[in-house]
Amino acid sequence: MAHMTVQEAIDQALAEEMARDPSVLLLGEGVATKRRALVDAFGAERVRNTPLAEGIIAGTAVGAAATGLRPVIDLLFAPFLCYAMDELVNSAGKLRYLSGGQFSFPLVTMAMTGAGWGVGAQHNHNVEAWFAHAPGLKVVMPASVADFKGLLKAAIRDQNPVLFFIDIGLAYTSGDIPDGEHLVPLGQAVVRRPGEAVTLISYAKTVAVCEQAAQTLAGQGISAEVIDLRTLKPLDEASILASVRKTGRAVIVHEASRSGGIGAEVAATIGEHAYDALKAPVLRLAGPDAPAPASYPLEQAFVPQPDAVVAAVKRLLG
Amino acid sequence: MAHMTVQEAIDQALAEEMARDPSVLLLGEGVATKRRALVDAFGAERVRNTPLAEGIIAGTAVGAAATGLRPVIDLLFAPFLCYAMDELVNSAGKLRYLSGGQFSFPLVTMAMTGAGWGVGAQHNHNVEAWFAHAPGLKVVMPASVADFKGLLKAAIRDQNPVLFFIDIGLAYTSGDIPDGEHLVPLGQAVVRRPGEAVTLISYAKTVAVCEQAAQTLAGQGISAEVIDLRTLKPLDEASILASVRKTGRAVIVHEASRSGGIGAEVAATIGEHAYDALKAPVLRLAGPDAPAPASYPLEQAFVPQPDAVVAAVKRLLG
Amino acid sequence: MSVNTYDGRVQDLLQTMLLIRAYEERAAALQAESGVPGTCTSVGQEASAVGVVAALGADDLILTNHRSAGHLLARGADPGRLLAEVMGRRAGYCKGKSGSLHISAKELGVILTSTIVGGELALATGVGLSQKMLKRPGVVVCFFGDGAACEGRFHESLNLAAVWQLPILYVCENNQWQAFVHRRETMLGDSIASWATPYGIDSATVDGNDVEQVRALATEALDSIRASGRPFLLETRTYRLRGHFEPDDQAYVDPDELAAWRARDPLPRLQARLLESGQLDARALSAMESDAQRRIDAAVAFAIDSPYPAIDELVTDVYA
Amino acid sequence: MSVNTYDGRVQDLLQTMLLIRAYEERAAALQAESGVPGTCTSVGQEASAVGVVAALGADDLILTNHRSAGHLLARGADPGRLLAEVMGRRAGYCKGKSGSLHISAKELGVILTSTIVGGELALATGVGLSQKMLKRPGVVVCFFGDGAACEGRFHESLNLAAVWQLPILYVCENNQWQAFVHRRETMLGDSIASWATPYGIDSATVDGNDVEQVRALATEALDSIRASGRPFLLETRTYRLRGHFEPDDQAYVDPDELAAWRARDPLPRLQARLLESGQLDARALSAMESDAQRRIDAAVAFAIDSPYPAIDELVTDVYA
Ligand SMILES: Cc1ncc(C[n+]2csc(CCOP(=O)(O)OP(=O)(O)O)c2C)c(N)n1
Ligand SMILES: Cc1ncc(C[n+]2csc(CCOP(=O)(O)OP(=O)(O)O)c2C)c(N)n1
Ligand SMILES: [Mg+2]
Ligand SMILES: [Mg+2]
Repeated sequence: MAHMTVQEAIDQALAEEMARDPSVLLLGEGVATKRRALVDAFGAERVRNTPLAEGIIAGTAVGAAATGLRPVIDLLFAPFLCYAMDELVNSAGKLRYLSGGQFSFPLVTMAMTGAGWGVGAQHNHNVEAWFAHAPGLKVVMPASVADFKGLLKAAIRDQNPVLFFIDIGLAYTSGDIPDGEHLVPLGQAVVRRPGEAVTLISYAKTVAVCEQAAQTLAGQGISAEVIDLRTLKPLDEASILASVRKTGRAVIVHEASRSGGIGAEVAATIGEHAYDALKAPVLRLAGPDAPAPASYPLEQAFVPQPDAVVAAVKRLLG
Repeated sequence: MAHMTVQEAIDQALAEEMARDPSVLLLGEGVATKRRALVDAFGAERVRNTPLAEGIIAGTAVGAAATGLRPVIDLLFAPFLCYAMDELVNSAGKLRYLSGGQFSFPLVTMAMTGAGWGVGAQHNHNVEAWFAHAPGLKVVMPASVADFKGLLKAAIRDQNPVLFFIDIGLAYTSGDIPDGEHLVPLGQAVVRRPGEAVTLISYAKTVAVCEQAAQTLAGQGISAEVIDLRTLKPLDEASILASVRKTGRAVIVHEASRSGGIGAEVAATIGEHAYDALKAPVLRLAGPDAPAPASYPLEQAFVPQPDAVVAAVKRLLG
Repeated sequence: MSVNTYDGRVQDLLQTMLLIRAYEERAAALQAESGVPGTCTSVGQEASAVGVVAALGADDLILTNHRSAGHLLARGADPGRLLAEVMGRRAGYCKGKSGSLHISAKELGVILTSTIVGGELALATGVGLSQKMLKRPGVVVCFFGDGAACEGRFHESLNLAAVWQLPILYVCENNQWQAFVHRRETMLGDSIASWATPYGIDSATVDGNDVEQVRALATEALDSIRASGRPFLLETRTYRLRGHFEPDDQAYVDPDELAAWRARDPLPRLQARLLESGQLDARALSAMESDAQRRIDAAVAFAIDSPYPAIDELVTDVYA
Repeated sequence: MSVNTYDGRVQDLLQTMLLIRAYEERAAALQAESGVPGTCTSVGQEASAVGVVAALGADDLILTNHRSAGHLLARGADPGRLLAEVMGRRAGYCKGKSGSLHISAKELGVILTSTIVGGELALATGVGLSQKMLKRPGVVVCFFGDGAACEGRFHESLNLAAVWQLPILYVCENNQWQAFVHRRETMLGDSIASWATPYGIDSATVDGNDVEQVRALATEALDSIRASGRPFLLETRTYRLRGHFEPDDQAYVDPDELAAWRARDPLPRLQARLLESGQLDARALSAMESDAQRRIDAAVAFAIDSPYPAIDELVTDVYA
């Protein structure tokens, strides 16, 4: 076990994959400045600062992926993905299909998002659900330091375009990572805490919110299972359904706006495939349908809190 | 009553609103060529062909909306919205909030999408759910010729940015429009066919699919209610819930890909707020999580068909 | 490897141009008569396509746009598989999933037809980066229109290619139209080549309706790219003689402008020159024409005979 | 109307520059000492901001970027409300919802601070179009950085403004850095002004650290825009003397480059010139400095006293 921050875990994942596979390269505004050790280890050809132009960074990655390289691009903050939507969605996501399988697009797009820094809505917008609604893409959003490393390594090795979202609130937290080669397969949720009476389903920063709520609930004799989705597309429906079939109750928690968020897909899936097992309505706790405010207390209020999760569970059980 | 095509209904809506309000103007690649009559009526200043650059078309509209104009922009096909995501989402949708309400952004963005022309996935991608998951925006997608006119007029008068999606499969169909001022308020679904045993919820082209299915079901003694959502954001939750509380069963049908589509939000809302009334799981019939193929039979297969709706209803009732 | 490469013979250029013209006109006729899906034809632009592609080596790679049939055919695409793709048939280059608008053909080094205007510009830098980093010899040719030059990606792509010294030949096929908008409505100047200067990219403009001039300038440009490793922008001035997308009656086009450009149709021009100079006689020309028609007849027969993909193909090839 | 307009007095320019410097340094200190949210300060760029804004009339409108405090203060923004906004307080220009990165102030004609780099370029054309179509007299000033010039929106915005003849003064504050990337890593040439030429837009470059030169050129540019109705691009060559965003130790900056530009700091330069020429004496300068500090002290007190918005403000102002 090694203890490190999320940033270090990302650096380690990048370094290991770049060492393993010479076709991996890193592009972005400032990557060579901020990840100096990677430049030193792998050279300026493979760790490239770019002009400030997200569209061409992504387009370059897509073209390079089609022709033998394996780019990782850092687009900094999720709202900036808006400048690269065409390349990510219309090219990376669709061209494998439209080419009848002639080309593949192994590339990873990293971006930060979420409450915690008070940077406001043009830096903080949780848009992971958009990419789950775009064919040909995979979407990852880790909650633990070990998963940041293991999922990033798996994403880099994946043959498909992967969106890798980094919750700002977690970006400088630290935790333990298993020694040796640590890979976490895409598409597998994990049970963070087993329980019997209700399933709390979340990802990213709000996994910890659910864990806190579960702790509180345990003190009141209520056993909550906490599931960390980790990969948002493909969604691990089997794990979700298995848990809800067991508990009969589900609360989905995320920071992204409620309307059309990942929680909607999870709730709809449960409602369709675990209907018979349900003992109560499936609830969603999510951010409001509002831009993210900069003001500290408002930004805090944007994020679902443990007491709200506890209250929701009690409503289901009451 | 006047009989006309969707294109004519759009022209009429534009002409009426431009006549009514001198601040309304139309921008886009080819709008002045294709809607010549509007140029003749209102002048080249108010109906402007643009360079081929969706980002600046949208940006121009946002800046103009903030400062006294009321632009309607035609971005042609929905996938091209990807080039304008930043302006639509980060500016139009957020800047009212971020300015503390100092500025408003009354603008309408039109785009076509959907199966029917075999143009493939870079012209045909049903992305309406993205905008429902972006704060500050409204989303409209009509199914009837009369609604094309009435909703477009209401969208132009709205003080907020509205996405107005035109289902390609409907773009050249025709129908009746009430005489005189015909406005359809945003945010109101409509019951297209009343029924008792199940609610079929849809929008755009697949409303007709549901109506056909309802017809077939009626022949088999099953009474299906058909709801046309019309506005996807804000969603008319009250109408949806009232119907499902009555029927106890719901099937949601749309062409957009299943995963993370509008159907997920509708199903989740029903599952949460009409749980007690449900007699069966809420089902979704939707396009696959694949890009839209050009090949005719594959494109047809992309769209949910009446017999699949009938089969789904029978499964619920069986 | 079925990539066409060309030696010096101008007759081969004519032969290819005839094939493209025959293909495009048949595609348009099939649309009008049999409801085959419409296409963006390159009628009038054959000299630009053939002149550039004839200058390429077998290792070079191509990205292009919605008006790509000429580039594909010049590169050696089988007209039968092309038409099959247009018709959405299984034997098409992309199994019928693309249709006419996104055709790629890996075996020909055609990485992309982007129907997102600007997509070819966005991806070209990545293909150029692969060539450079993987030390592959081929230059990347990126065909795009005067309309695409108005998209921000033009700016981003050229600037990045300049800064990173990527081996890309940008070819702007300036055909004066951007769907239903005249180029003059979209820019003040008449030269897109000059837009390259601020980035530090060399450029040239050529009569895009003269295949020999195009080939000569493209050859020079490619030589300079191979020698310097730096990108180059070639603007071919040409005209879209049919509409934007079939069918299109072009009612919005100034008839005088159209007539003036018809008079400069690259095919009669080349034919006249070759007949005059004795490089071609009428019999040989007519044999070439019938050969082109025969190939297209066969292509149509092949495409029509080719089955549609099975319905389960709807969800294959989405993920690797 | 609290818009600042300036007559010819150079002392007023200095006074405003001192206010901006005092504000920025206090904002940085508050971040370091009290955990107030970090900002992108404009330290070193005061002459560019003040020189341009001093050339404006009351009707002119402003769009700017993340480094906007100088533009706002020069235009007459209340430092207290500005700081309140940075701190997310209710009395801020945007009720605390924006924070430092998206401040607009309708009463000052500041339509937008875009923290999406390029957003100011995208919206400027629309504001210009409103001015033109509604026949309002004001020119639109769009401040952006050398980094923003690399975004495709630069190309799209300038081209459209040229074609539609929009009354926009584009001001590129070329401060040599784009967050953690040096400008030289992002373009081959050194002149962004010259990037305007292909669009048919006139441009000029000015020493951005000399407020009088900036004001003179901005005045000329504005005159030409008012006379011709056409856009203009002014490049101000300057330097970001503090880091990109507080805190930033600038460890990645070449110390020689930084030292060379520190030697050209616009404040001491102007002060020395005015002292030398007798337009200012030491006592007056020190009074101006204390005045600036006093205003900032008051601003800090005001901002800190100002309450946070109520929690129900989280979901107000989303829709009109
Ligand atoms: C991003 C985008 N916007 C708009 C369109 C619609 N469209 C297709 S082709 C075309 C005109 C393209 O003009 P140009 O680049 O000059 O190529 P040409 O058709 O003249 O060969 C337009 C507007 C598109 N396909 N993609
Ligand atoms: C679209 C977008 N990409 C990236 C960023 C992150 N970012 C903020 S400021 C900045 C540098 C901007 O450089 P420049 O335009 O020169 O302005 P300066 O900061 O130098 O004043 C970057 C990369 C952003 N805010 N928006
Ligand atoms: Mg063209
Ligand atoms: Mg800069």
